[in-house]
Amino acid sequence: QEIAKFIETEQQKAKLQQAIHNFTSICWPKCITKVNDKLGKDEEQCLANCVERYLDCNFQIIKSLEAAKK
Amino acid sequence: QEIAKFIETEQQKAKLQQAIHNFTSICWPKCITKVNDKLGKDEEQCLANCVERYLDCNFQIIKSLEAAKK
Amino acid sequence: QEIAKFIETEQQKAKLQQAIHNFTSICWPKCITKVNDKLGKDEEQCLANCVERYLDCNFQIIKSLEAAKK
Amino acid sequence: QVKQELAVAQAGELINKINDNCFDLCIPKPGSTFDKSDKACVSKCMERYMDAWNVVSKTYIARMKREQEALR
Amino acid sequence: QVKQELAVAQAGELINKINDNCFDLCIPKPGSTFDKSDKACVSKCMERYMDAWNVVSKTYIARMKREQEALR
Amino acid sequence: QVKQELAVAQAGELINKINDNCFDLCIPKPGSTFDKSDKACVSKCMERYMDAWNVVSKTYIARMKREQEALR
Repeated sequence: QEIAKFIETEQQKAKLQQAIHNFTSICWPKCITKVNDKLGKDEEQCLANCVERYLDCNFQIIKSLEAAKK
Repeated sequence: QEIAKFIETEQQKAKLQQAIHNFTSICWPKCITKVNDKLGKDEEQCLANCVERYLDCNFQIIKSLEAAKK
Repeated sequence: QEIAKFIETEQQKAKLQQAIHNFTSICWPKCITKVNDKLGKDEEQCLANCVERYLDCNFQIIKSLEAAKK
Repeated sequence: QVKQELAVAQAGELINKINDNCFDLCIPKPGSTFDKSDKACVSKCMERYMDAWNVVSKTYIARMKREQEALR
Repeated sequence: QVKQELAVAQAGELINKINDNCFDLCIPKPGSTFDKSDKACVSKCMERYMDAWNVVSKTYIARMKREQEALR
Repeated sequence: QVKQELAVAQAGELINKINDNCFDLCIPKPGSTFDKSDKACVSKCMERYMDAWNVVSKTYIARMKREQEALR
């Protein structure tokens, strides 16, 4: 039981980390075109915007597909 | 037995759908460069050509590899 | 026992082949921009350099992450 | 339940593919808002993607039938 | 051991992603040597990738919380 | 049978990789026919891909040996 719960928590963590890996892969080439000494404010903003807009897109698609099913 | 057959049919359907997902992913960026109100005749033709030519390519490669084995 | 060893060897071979498939996929578009009658000396050198530099990169990243853990 | 899981898996794949392709096409440079025109683009893009899926599906299945008949 | 295996799997994913992205950025045309400037670029790129990972993580988790609260 | 399945899996991977790479190179804009010159290009491209596979294989295996010896 303890072990089952532990494994479940670990799997959720792994899933979350996988999602973050995917977003970083998608947004990195859109926002980082050269390697600087620090992450610039604009690069940081671009990454945050990229995640937010991708999720906006995602939520809209899911809602439309669900509406279409009915 | 009933269940086994049901699962097999579902798996074949899933495989077919996966193939169509893959082709759509490959051909979409080659044929659709902007979002229009309808799928244009030229876009439709491009998608069909893309699938056909990809499969021509595929069949040629498989035949060559099989011929090389003998 | 025999079978277990056989499977293990085959799995190692499959892993090695997978690695080579991945490197060929990564390096091919960097080195081969048109199809010639033979692999040119420069294309061959480019492919070898690509594998070596990718591995240099890989080893450096692994070492840094290990150093950071301590 | 198997059926439902497969259906969910397929829908998940469709959502991911639409998302990846329409995000690139509609929001090439992600800004600080998701405005009406972005939303309209995603909505149209989604319909076009499903149109494209249908064209690909029809072409692929027709070809496979032709190839199978040629083997007989 | 499960934990360790998961941790190893995650590190493997991180290494692969850093490698793919930083190889493209630092070594667009692979030459015959891996010189000091390549090494310095990879080192910086690795740090930037982890910075980016943290920004993405923070943004994603904050958004998910907001969405969950909106559902209540 | 295990061996055969593994061999089939490997050939499948090779076919997919050749197809993806040679399709992009030989048929950048898919037209209504698959003519002689397309066919010739795919045929040559396939041979070049296998040449490239061999160069990569040789380089990778040699490097791994060098690294292993350095660890001793």
